[in-house]
Amino acid sequence: DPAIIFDLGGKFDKSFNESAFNGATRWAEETGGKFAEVELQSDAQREQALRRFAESGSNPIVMAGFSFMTPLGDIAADYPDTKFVIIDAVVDAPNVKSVVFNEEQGSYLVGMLAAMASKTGTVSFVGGMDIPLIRKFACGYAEGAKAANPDVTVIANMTGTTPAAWNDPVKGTELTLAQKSQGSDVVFQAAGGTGVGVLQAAADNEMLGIGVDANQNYMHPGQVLTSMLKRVDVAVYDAFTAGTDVEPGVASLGVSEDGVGYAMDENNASLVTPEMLAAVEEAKAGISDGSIMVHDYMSDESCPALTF
Amino acid sequence: MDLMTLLQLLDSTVRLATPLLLACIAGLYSERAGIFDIGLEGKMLAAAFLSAAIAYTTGNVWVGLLAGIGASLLLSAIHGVASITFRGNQLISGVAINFLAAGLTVVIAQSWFGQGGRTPQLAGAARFNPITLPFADALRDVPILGPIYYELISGHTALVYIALLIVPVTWWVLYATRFGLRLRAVGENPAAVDTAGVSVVGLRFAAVAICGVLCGLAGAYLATALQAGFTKDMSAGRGYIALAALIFAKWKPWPALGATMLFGFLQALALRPDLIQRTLGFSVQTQLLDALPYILTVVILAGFVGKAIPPKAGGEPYVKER
Amino acid sequence: MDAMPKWADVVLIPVISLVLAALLSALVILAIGENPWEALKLMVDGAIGSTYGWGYTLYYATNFIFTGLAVAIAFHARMFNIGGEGQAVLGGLGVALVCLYIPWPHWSLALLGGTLGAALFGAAWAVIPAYLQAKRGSHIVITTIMFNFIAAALLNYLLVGALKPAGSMEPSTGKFPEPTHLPSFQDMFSTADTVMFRGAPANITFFVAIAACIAVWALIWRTRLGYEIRAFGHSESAAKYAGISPTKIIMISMTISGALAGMMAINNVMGEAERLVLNAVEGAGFIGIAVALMGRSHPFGVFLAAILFGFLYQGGAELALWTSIPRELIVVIQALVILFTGALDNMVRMPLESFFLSRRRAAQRKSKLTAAE
Amino acid sequence: MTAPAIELKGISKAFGPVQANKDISIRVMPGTIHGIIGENGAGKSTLMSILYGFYKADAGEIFISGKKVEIRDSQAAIAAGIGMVFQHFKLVETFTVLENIVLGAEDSGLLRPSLARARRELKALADEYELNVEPDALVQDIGVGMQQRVEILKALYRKADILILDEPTGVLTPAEADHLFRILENLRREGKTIILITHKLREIMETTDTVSVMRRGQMTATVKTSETSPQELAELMVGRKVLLQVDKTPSVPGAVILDVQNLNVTDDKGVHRLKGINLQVRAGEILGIAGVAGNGQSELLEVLGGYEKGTGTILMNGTPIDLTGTKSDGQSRRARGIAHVPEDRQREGLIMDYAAWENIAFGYHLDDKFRTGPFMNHAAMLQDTEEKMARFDVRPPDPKLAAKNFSGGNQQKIVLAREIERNPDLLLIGQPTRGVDIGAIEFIHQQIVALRDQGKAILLVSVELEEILALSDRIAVMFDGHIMGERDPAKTDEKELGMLMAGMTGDPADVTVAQIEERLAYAGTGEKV
Ligand SMILES: Nc1ncnc2c1ncn2[C@@H]1O[C@H](COP(=O)(O)OP(=O)(O)OP(=O)(O)O)[C@@H](O)[C@H]1O
Ligand SMILES: Nc1ncnc2c1ncn2[C@@H]1O[C@H](COP(=O)(O)OP(=O)(O)OP(=O)(O)O)[C@@H](O)[C@H]1O
Ligand SMILES: [Mg+2]
Ligand SMILES: [Mg+2]
Repeated sequence: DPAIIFDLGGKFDKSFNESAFNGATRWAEETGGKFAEVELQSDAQREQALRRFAESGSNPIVMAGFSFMTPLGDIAADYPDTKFVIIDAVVDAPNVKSVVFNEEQGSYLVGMLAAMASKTGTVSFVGGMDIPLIRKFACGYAEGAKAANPDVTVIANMTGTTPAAWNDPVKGTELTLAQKSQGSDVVFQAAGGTGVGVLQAAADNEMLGIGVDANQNYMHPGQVLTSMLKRVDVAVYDAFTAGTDVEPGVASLGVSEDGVGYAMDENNASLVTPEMLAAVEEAKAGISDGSIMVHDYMSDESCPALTF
Repeated sequence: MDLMTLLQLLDSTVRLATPLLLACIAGLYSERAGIFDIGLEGKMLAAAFLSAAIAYTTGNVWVGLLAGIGASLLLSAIHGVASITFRGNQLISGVAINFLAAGLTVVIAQSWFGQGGRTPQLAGAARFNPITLPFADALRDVPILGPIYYELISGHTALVYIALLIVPVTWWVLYATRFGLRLRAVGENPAAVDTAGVSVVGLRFAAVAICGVLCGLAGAYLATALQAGFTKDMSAGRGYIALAALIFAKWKPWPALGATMLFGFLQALALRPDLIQRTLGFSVQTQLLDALPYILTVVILAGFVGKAIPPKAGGEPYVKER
Repeated sequence: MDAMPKWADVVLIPVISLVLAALLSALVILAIGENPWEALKLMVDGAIGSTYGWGYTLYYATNFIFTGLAVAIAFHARMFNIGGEGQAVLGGLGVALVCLYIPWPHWSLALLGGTLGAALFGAAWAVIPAYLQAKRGSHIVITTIMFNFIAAALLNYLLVGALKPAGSMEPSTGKFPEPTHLPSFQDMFSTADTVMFRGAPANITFFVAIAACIAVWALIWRTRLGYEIRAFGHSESAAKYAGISPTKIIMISMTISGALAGMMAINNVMGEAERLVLNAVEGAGFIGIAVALMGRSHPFGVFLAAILFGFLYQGGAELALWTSIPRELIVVIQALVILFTGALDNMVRMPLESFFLSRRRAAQRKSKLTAAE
Repeated sequence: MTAPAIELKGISKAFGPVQANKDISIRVMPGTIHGIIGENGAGKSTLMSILYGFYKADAGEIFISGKKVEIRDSQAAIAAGIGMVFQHFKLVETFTVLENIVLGAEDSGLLRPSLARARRELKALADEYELNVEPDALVQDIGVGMQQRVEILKALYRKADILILDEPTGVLTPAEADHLFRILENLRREGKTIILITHKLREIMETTDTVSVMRRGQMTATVKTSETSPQELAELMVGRKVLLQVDKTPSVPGAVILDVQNLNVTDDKGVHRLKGINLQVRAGEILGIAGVAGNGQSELLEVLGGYEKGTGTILMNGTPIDLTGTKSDGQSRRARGIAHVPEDRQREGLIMDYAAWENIAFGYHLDDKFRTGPFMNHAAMLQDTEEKMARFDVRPPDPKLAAKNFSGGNQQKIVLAREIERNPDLLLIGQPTRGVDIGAIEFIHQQIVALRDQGKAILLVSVELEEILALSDRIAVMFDGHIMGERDPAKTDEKELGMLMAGMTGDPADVTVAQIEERLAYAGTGEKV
């Protein structure tokens, strides 16, 4: 049976982990299969959980989160017959499949929507922990916003520098309010649990929020402009479906693979005008065919559209 | 820095200082009565959880508030029984209470809502909403004072105003009433109170109970006013900062207001690195800003900025002796 | 005369307190709809049912022995060191610097160097509060709490800055070089055909911890310094009279305490993670309080209590892995143990005392009767 | 016949293994002063605390003015008209006198009216009973005598008809004590009933109407004061004959052992405690330091004992000792031949939780004889303890018993054994018999004199003027950090010493006792007269 390990924050974090959970559940519902799962509660458990699953015969073992990079690197060789799938990080081992997303592309799309929806000409971003991955979100977002409206001002803030930054909604709220006072009226968050506070603050203060990872439009209907989808669920679903035949190597999922995108549903239908929709769809096509190149912060740790 | 930015910063200060203020005054009652309380953190956390959970289930934030106070009072009762009735070590009891709250809130939240130790988001009447004070809109355009009134003074939740009101009330209770005299006495010399025919145990339990109520308010504020729901460990060390503020304030109500506002301001400032950069011309490490309340407290404790003398009988269980 | 025989004080009371804590924990498990008996079986099986389980149990226990001894030795000098957490954080920093920047030829030397680095840094973090207590009268409980937060901020600053390898997303140092890797139980006890303690993090540090227990015991009960520390702990005024310098005792006992807390890092940082991560300590500093209280501040008691908590930790992790009981249950149990053995000690003690007293009275009456005959 | 003001019937009380009171009955008639005496730990304080509702009796009944009352707490005792002045005052030091008096007896929820009424009534009480106090002074700023008046006023403000005083004169000067007894006399005249606990037979003989003697938790006798004698009371207390007089020959002073020149001490609060002290102690003599508590005697002992810093010169056997720095501690003093029996055995002299054998090494624990290699030599310590316990008749002679489980007198013997048996050149000894009963006093005094006769120098500090007069070969009087003068015990009297203790000079014939007393009230408070 396959197994999945959720990162700190738990499978109901309304974003990253929850998306992974949804993928696993979909697989279970469709195939009637069973899977083992565990929610990590501390860093020390990573290796322990990996080993326990490997020893109990689970295969493949999917883990959601870049923090597994080091422990997986340590143990993968000990279980050559087990396949591992790591999401959001690259581990180079013969029995590991690494799934990474081109988050900058999805962020670019929602950045365009943000700039077009903004009445003040200022949009903002709240990141969780200040790491290159999150800067990648911010950078793509800024580029997209500037593509839609070259005069737009983009404000970006990070919640903190430790994992606690993923789970500090109070700070998320305050950052959002600070951004509002600087003129922002659309805010995009890539901040895990902190993002809950961001969306709440946006809804409370006549701003538009933008969700991340999973479709978060439902959280405050009519007040969430869209969500940057990162199809962790697809990655998990695919891994579970492939089972022990998972292909080792690196898979990079972008707009063209439908790995990232933006969410439209009845909750935000009234917020996105047909013109806006047309513009992003055009950009989407452009990214897919390579006519639009979105800068990847992690490729050179720099961002042309934004200074941190 | 322009006026609006400053107001926004101060507005944020008030919001962030409110839980500190409530917890600090809570600690003040307890410690003035001679019961040290490092369990402020745990009580806040428990109250935050139960207030959010009940507010969510009933859809009524006031019921939630009562439940939060109840949770905090329960932990207060444990602290009271341990440190007053059984004359245990108050510090150890406080440590235990912090762990108890940190563990139980998650265990219960997980089995209740199954959302990883979180409550569902609160909406509408299930949370405290900002109150617009009379004439705020009308006066908004008056220069200087208008924005101050509209942005800074108006537009907070009821608990903020309650917290601010508690400061003068506490001052009055402490220095103008019989209860206050006895409370201060029992923290200085419980034997004097005992031989004067007043129950030391009763007074101390009363103080610990007041502490519980105020911590309950602080916790409920976190989960139902500042935020719209409970998240694991959401008190995030505020109980300890409140304790630090209490020392900073030398166990007095008005200075407690000042100290908590200062610490709130530091927290607000830490969220605005851009402002610091702009005003000072260089950037300050956020880690330094985060640690500043603690560093300041150590400096105060070291006696470099005036000595903080705690109530004399503080921390000692009262044992009758002739 | 003491109201109770000594064995009742050192064995019966902790055991009763523990049983009370266990009963309440069982109630909590019951309340969240799980079966406490099954949970216990799962914990026992996961923690001590295999060498693998033991490997984790003893790994955690090693951490707790160090922090427990740290709290205990401070208790003897009547200092309540809540700062074990911060001191262990700094100990980790010491280990990391020693391992990363000094080229070690062999693990044994690296262990020595790491121990020194850990002890030094841990001690340094305890010395400041100690100095403030000794010289400025600042309450050590409050200052050590503050120092925990400051340590967290400091480590955070370093791990997202100077110590982080370029390009890494995690706030952590790079991997320590190979020669600093300590032998794990797997390396030490596996034979050619049977693998023992497979993958478990327990390592040679466990024996360092045992040595630390013995050293602390000898120090406290056999040396003149120990005599002075205990004397000071019982009565500061008397210590002054005898020419025992309070400053010296506070500084020394806190230095040792901080060093012990710091030395935990050779287990978790050097022995297990082999790099320094942000929250490597994971509350072990606080668990030290529970361990010292349960162990009655005696090194042997600390050892036993640490094993118990190691069991709880590993068992709890297993519970969290295989059932829907969250790992926070361990925090609840830990809280209850601290509550009953620490704060509610008298609740258990008072009835026991009157029980032993009435038994003794009865015995006396009987012996008087027989004497009269 | 009028009903007794107080009648206790069959009161029993146990603290764990200790039976503090055993079936005690006693009657006290209204308008009388009733004394209670007894050895340490006889159960006097326990009995009174039961009467005041501080402890609950295991058995027995209490009648006030013939009516049975239940005294569950102090509130009930106060309601029954009982007031108590404890040996250790129960005052809030950071409060004013007025606030202390009002505390617990407020009229309403608001403070202001209560304070106003108390201020008025205080004035009336002060006039009536000679109980002057400054209502707005902070308690921490006034002297002990004054604090005691506040305690009495607290009781009277609560309309007490029965006043219990537990060892009220322990901390007072003779003149202050005289003033107290005048106040008590006034109270008795007003019809109040007073119970007085004391260890001082003279006070019993001079002030009480009847006296009860307690021994080992039981009431052994109640007699009319006029029909008994100090000797008889002492025997009733101890259960055997005791010598009330110290037996000693004139001293034969030898070389100067201790020479103190211009010694100054400023404490950590910045108060100047010792102001240019000069004194000498010779081999084979006892120098007694008299003075009201708080005039620098404690600081003198502490600086000599090495745990207070000072400036000036101290020569020990002709060579100076360090007054500051690392060499100024108890260890280096002991190395120089100075032994020290501290004023407070429980706070300083002993580690109460250590067993006797551990305490025997206390202060000398670094000695080579208690050491093997890096470790302590427990066997040597045990053996040493057994020997010393035998020589000093410590009971029970069990080296493994914790110090806290010995009675007060035996604890003092352990400290004395430790210090005297070191064979020091100089023995500092503070309050050697404070709170120790008559039987043990006799033994301790003999030991001190015997040490002197071996040619040792002894510096004795005591607030008991009688003790100073009985033991000293020379007396120096301290006041406000100064030595007011030295006297020969054979050629002085209490009045002259009292004058010096109050900081007055001149011919004793020129001053009245009242004048001395007025100044004495301020001695030791640091206030200027
Ligand atoms: N707090 C205590 N705990 C345990 N035992 C005690 C305690 N206090 C006294 N005792 C025991 O009770 C006995 C009587 O003590 P107490 O103080 O009454 O002696 P005492 O008759 O006053 O003797 P002394 O004249 O030497 O002071 C002691 O020998 C001691 O063993
Ligand atoms: N709270 C207590 N706990 C335990 N034992 C106590 C307590 N109070 C008194 N005792 C013991 O009860 C006995 C009687 O003590 P009590 O204080 O009544 O004696 P006392 O006659 O007042 O002595 P003293 O002259 O020393 O004041 C002593 O052995 C004492 O140790
Ligand atoms: Mg006694
Ligand atoms: Mg007494």
